[in-house]
Parts: sequence; C-alpha cells; structure tokens
Amino acid sequence: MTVAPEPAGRTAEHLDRGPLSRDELAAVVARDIPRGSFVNLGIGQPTMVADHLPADAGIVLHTENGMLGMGPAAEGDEIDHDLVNAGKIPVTELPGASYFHHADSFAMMRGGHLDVCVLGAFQVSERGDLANWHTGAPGAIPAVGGAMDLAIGAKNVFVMMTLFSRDGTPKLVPECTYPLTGPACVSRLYTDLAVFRIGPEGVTVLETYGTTVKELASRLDVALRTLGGW
Amino acid sequence: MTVAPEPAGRTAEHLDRGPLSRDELAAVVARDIPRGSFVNLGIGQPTMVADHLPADAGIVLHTENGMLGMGPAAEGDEIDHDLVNAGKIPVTELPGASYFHHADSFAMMRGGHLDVCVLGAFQVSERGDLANWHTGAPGAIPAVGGAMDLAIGAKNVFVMMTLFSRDGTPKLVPECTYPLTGPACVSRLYTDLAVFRIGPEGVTVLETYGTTVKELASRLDVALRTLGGW
Amino acid sequence: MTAVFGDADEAVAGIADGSTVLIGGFGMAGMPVQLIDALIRQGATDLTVVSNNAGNGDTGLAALLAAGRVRKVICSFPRQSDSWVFDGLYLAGKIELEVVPQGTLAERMRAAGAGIGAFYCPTGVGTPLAENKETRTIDGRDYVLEYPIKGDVALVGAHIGDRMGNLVYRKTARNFGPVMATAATLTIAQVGRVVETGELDPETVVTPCIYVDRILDLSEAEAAR
Amino acid sequence: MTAVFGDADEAVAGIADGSTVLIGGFGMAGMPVQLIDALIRQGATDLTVVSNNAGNGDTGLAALLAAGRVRKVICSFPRQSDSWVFDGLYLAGKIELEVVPQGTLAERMRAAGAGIGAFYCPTGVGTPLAENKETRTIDGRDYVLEYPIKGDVALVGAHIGDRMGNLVYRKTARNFGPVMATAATLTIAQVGRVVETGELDPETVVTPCIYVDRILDLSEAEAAR
Repeated sequence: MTVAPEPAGRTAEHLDRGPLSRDELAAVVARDIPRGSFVNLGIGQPTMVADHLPADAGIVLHTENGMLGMGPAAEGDEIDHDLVNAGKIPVTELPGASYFHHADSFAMMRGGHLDVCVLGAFQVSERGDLANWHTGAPGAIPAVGGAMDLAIGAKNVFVMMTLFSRDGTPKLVPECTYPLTGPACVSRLYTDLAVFRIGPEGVTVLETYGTTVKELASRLDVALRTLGGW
Repeated sequence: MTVAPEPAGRTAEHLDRGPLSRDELAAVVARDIPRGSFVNLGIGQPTMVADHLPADAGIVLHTENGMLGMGPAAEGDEIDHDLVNAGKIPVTELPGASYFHHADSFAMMRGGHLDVCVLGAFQVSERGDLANWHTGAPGAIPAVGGAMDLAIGAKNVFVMMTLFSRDGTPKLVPECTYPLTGPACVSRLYTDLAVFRIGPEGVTVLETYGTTVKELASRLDVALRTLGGW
Repeated sequence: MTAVFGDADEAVAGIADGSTVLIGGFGMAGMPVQLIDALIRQGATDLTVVSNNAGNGDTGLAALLAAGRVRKVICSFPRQSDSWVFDGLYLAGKIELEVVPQGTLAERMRAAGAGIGAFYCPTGVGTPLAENKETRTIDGRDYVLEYPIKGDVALVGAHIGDRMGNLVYRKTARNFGPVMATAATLTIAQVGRVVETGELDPETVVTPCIYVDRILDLSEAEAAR
Repeated sequence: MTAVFGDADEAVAGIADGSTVLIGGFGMAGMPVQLIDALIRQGATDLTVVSNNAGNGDTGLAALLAAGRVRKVICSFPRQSDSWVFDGLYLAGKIELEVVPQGTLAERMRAAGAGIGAFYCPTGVGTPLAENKETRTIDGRDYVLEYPIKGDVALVGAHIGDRMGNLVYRKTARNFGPVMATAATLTIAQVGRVVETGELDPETVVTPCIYVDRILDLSEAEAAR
C-alpha cells in the first residue's frame, strides 16, 4: 500500500490559514489516509481523525484491545462496557467488524498488517525517532501501552502534535531527549504549523500553515528540505 | 495430573493370557488413562484405544488437525469430509467439542496441556528415546507429521508396539538405531508381551502377558527392573 | 475436568502466597471483579500480578493492591486517571513495577502457553525497555529476546461457559482472557452464566475447555444471595 | 480492500515465477482445489510450496507437482498412501524437500504473520531435523531456533466469506488456513459462498478481513458455468 500522493509537486505555504486547530489538523491527517486502509488511531487526540474519514472510503479502524471495524464513540443507549477502544472509551461496532484476543491483535500490529497508525508525541527527531511514552522525569510513572508495538508495526507511522511546546521549545528535534518509543519509525509529522515527511533523505516540509518554511527554519534546529527544488 | 495407579505393588506375570492381540493391548492402554484426561491418540493403531475408553470417564480426545472433543469414526451419512482425524479418516464431533487452527492446536500440544498421547514406534530405548518417524533407509521418504510435537509436548507419552519385530529383533533397545523422534520422552511402553515403565531409574516391568520377566530379560539387551523387590 | 462453582470463595480456594497471578481485562472490560474480590478475602499475599493495567478506582485489582497483597506488578500501562492506589504505592516504594509493551506482554504469555522457550521481538528495540536484554539482527532487522511469562493462576472474565469449561467472550471484553487461560497452571474463569455441554457452537468456542480448571457461574452466585 | 471474484483464473492472476506459495488444507479438508487448478492454468513455475502434505492422488497439489511447477516442497508429511506424484519426483531427484515438524511448520508461519524474528522451539531437539540448527538451553530445557516462513502468496480454503474479506471455516477444514492467511503478502481465499458485509457474527470471524486480499466465490463460479 502506498500512502496518498503528496501535495502537488512543491511545498505549499498556506499563508491564508493560521496555525491549524486540533480539529483542522485531524482533517489534514484524514485527507492523507488512502482509501481502503486499515488504520489504528491510538488514544487521545489522534482519535479525532476518525471524524474526518469519508464514510465511503472503506477505511477500517483497528483498536489494539482486539477489534477491527470499530465505529464512532457510543452515546446513550449504545454504551456497552464490553465494547471500548484503546482509551477505554465506549465505542460502536460497524458491519464487517471482528473481535480477537490480545495476542492476535498485537500479532496484527507487529506483523506489519496495519497501513497507518496515528500517534501523539512529546518529540520526534529528524531521523524519525519517536518519543511519546515517558518523560523520564524523576517520580514519573512509566506507562507504554501499545505505543511501541504501533511504532514498529504499522507500515506508516503518522504523528500528530503541536510543533512547539507551550514554552516555545521545538518538539521536532535533532535528537530526542525523552526516552524513545521507537527509532526511525515516523514517516509523517502533522503539526499545527506544518506537515513534514521524514525519511532517509531527512526532513522535508510538505505544507505550512500560517507560516513560511523560512520562518520554520529559523525556529527549528533541524535542516529542512522542500519539495519542488526551492 | 497423575497417571493411573500402577498395577498392585509388584510386577504381575499374567501367564494365563497369551501375547496380547492389538485390541487387547488397546484395552490395557485405555485402562491406564485417568478419568478426565485430555488425550491424543495419533494415527493408526493407537486410535484403537478410543474404543476401550469408558463413555463416562470424561476423557476428551484431541486431534492435531484442530479439534478437541473428537468422537468415533463416522459411518454412512455421518461422513463429512471437513471433519477428519490426524489420519484423514472421517470422524464425528461430541458435545462440548471445539475447533481451532493449526498454530493453536500445536500450541496446545507443545505447551504441555495434553495429559496423555499414545504413539506407535519402530524402537524405544531404555532411556525413553522414541524412534517412530523415519527408517533412515536410503530412498525412504522422511515424513514426521505431528509425532515430534507430541513426543515433546504431552505430559505422558505412551507407546504401543509389538515388543519384537517379525524377525525377532527387539524393539526395546539400549540405543535406538533409527533416527530419533524425541529423546527421553516415553514414560510407558505397552507391548503384546509386557508393559514397561521408563524413567530416570531405568526400565521397570509392570506386567507380562504369556511370558515371564526372566524370559524377557533373556531376549532383551536392556536391564529390567521389577516392582515389589524381586 | 473443569469444576463449576456458584460460590466465588470456593472458586479461588488454595491460591498460595507468592503466586504469579494473571488477571484479565482491559480497563474494566473483561475484568474478573468477583474473582479478585474473592482473592482478597482468600488472603494470598506476596503476589506478582500480571495485568494490562494496575487497577482503576478503588475496586477490583486496585483493592487487591490497597490490601497490600501484591509485591510486584507486570503491566503495560499502570498510569491512568484513576490509578491512584497503584500510584501511591509505587511512589512510596511499596510495590515493584515491570513495564512491558502491551503486545510483548500478550506474546510472552502466549509463549508460556504454547511451549515456546523465548522469541525475538522487534518491539522496544532501541528504547529503555530493551536495556540489558539480549538483541540480535535477523535479516537486517533488530530484535530483542523475550521470555515467557507463566502464571501459577489466571483469573479471567468471560461471557458464557459450558459445563465442560469451554468459554466464549463478548466484544472487546475478550482481550487478554484467552491468552492468560493458556499460560497458567490453574485457570479460573468467571462467566455470566453456565450452559449445558453441547449448547455452545463448537465453531465459536474461543477458549477450549482444556485451558479452564474452574468456572465461577455468576448467575448462580447471584441467585444464591 | 478485498476483491471478490467469480472466476478462479482472475483470482490467481499475477502470481510470479519463483514465488513461495502457502497452500492450506490437511489432506483434502480445507484444500483450495479450485485455486490450485487455476494456478496450474496460470502457469507460474519454479515455485516453493508450503503445505502440510505433498499432494494426494492426481488432483490439486499433486497435479501442480505433476505439471513440473514446483522446485521445492516444505511440509510435515509428504509420504502417504496416495502421494505417488511427489514420491516419483522426489525419488527421481526432481524436487527438493524440507521436512518440518507439523507444529513447527504452523508456528513458523504464525511467526511470519506476527512479526516475530525467530523463536526457540522444543520440538525436534536431539533429532535429525535439528541438525545444523542453533540450540539453546533455557531454564534447563533444550530448544532449537526456528525462523519464520513467509509466503508471497497464500491459497486458502474457507467456508463463508463476506464482501469485506472476513472468513469463517468449517470443522477441521479450518486447519492451516487462518495461519497462512496472516503469513503471505497476497492471500487468496476460496469460499463456498460470499455473504453481504454484516451477515457474519463479529464474534465468530476466524480470519479478519485485513488478512484477505482476494476471495473466489465458488457459488458464483459454479453459477457461471
């Protein structure tokens, strides 16, 4: 499976749109998920991507706790405590769903059968290293869940995050300072200010939102490439 | 699970019964399978043991090709080519049966969950080495099936065979000359002339049929122990 | 042969101090709450608990932790919004924690049940969770060597059982139950109800009876109150 | 997304020479006979076939062997009363054979599907089938290191499929199908009939649709004749 075509032939600077809201960001991620994909949206913010997937795209959602064909969050009478997603939130079942146990569910993940997973992150390095499970701070309780399994298992690992933390520190970095979830696993980085492709050739800016490549380059300690040769 | 009590406190020489027929031998094996056991009878001769298991003993038969709760051979209208045993013979399904795929079936075998398996053999050594899959003769086509999985997996490996080959050569030997199926795995050896326990202490004659321990000792190149101190 | 109980205390009788106890469930889905409550009453202590989480709120596994019965937790995700019992014990240095990636946790138990001695797993390579573990490159990819996790006891929540011990589950409450049932010396399942042998479709049994030693029939337990 | 075909030749289109082809079935139960016949017509050659047996009688896998398309067979039990096609080729030195214990064969394919790099297996230790393989003692027991078997293609026989590609099997015809479906780049299943998405009970699906690329609907193939 190849991921959707990249935006045009050159990096697009969208100066007419400010930094993306979480919901707008989720829509951009959704746009890039190919029709017919099998997708895991992890927990938290990435689950918002589901709301932007076209109903007719044939995209099937996997949840690590043993289900393919997961539907939207359950409401009211639909709530069934035996039917939850990876974040333990009650969800629904779509036609064509299936259930399986945890060893089978993670065999599916580890075995490279999922086309795309979307994860949050503390940091992503220019080599695609992912840090999203543990701050490493003294007293912090480590908890990994299925993050490492997704990081090494999905064919395409997309990350969704803000590009800078609240204090302005970049989260796209030369080298992660937080403990790694997986080395060289992120292929796409979706942020409020820009979308990046990460690969052996380095970090390529695909799109910017409310900013320019030049401005990003001045705020990041990472070499940025562009598409279309400028 | 412990295997059924051993016959009395001393080795029994049944001189009133000649060498056992295959069917009589199957009955002796069946006698020693504890109530409630999960049992695999392999293919061929050992499957005759099933005919001698009491219906009320709660013994559940496993077949390597993915079933627990196998019933007797199918006859007439019962024959269903999707329901066969390890020997590809049509069989039936008992209440409480379940089906599973091959990796799960052999996980059950390899994981030590079966109480007893009964196998045929070319040779068994005095240490309990089993040779039953390959003569090693030039031109012979090797075929192992599930024999090695059963040999290392079942809690108790029972072997059923004639004690001597047609030309009079012993099949209970100091050292197998045929290629091994599994080392030191056989715990009980059921033959037409005697039943043996095999363990770290050596080979112990539990019962003889139509012969004596003394006579067996003269025909076998294996040190024989007896029960009851004689 | 599987024994069916209507009384939770009888169902958990005999669990020894120092046991490794595998506890099913993902959050509350599939969590064998009645068996855990009975285990608390039963009194076994110095336990190692293997479960995906480390307890939610004040009931179930959290209550077992609060009772001081657990020496060590092996899990993938202890920290949750309502894991205050575990958090307090951990930060006070009163409980050991081994964090294992969720899929590796499941696979290590599968290995125990399937007689696999160890396996090379790609998950966690290059992270702190692979530190001090043996690694190997196979066909150009790096793997870490992982060993089985075997339980003395598994406590599992299922949907329906039959008298022989066959189990079916319901939706995502299936999760760890079928794997844990294969990985323990003594597997105890709580089920919503027990049906007669033959009532479950053999094609749909998820845990074959060979893996189930005891069943707690919650419908009977309820009726007995 | 899974494609449903009514024509066996379309269902097997594009299988390349030199492919490793996993073929389900145990004896004739679960054997994907129509797909194998189509593969013979399709013409791919120099194949490595992984299957429990090496063909029975003159049809199916035996016919593929007889057509000279198979370079090597990896199986647990080639020799049977009616395996004369394989026997003849093998004794004439015209086909390679790798004999693998049946459970190891299944587990090696599971490992391929589950992303496991290799595993320590107790089966075959101390026998000729472990010769020249790496061994290790773990907790006092000896194991042999076994590697995954990955297929380029899997041909699987199932009972019913839905339009999305979910599969259920029937009785012991399930055997290798679910494992092989996970272990191949391209999985092609033949089914007795295809039902609309949503008609299979999600609790009873054995092979989730993610593992199935193409389905041959035999009821449609039959109707088209």
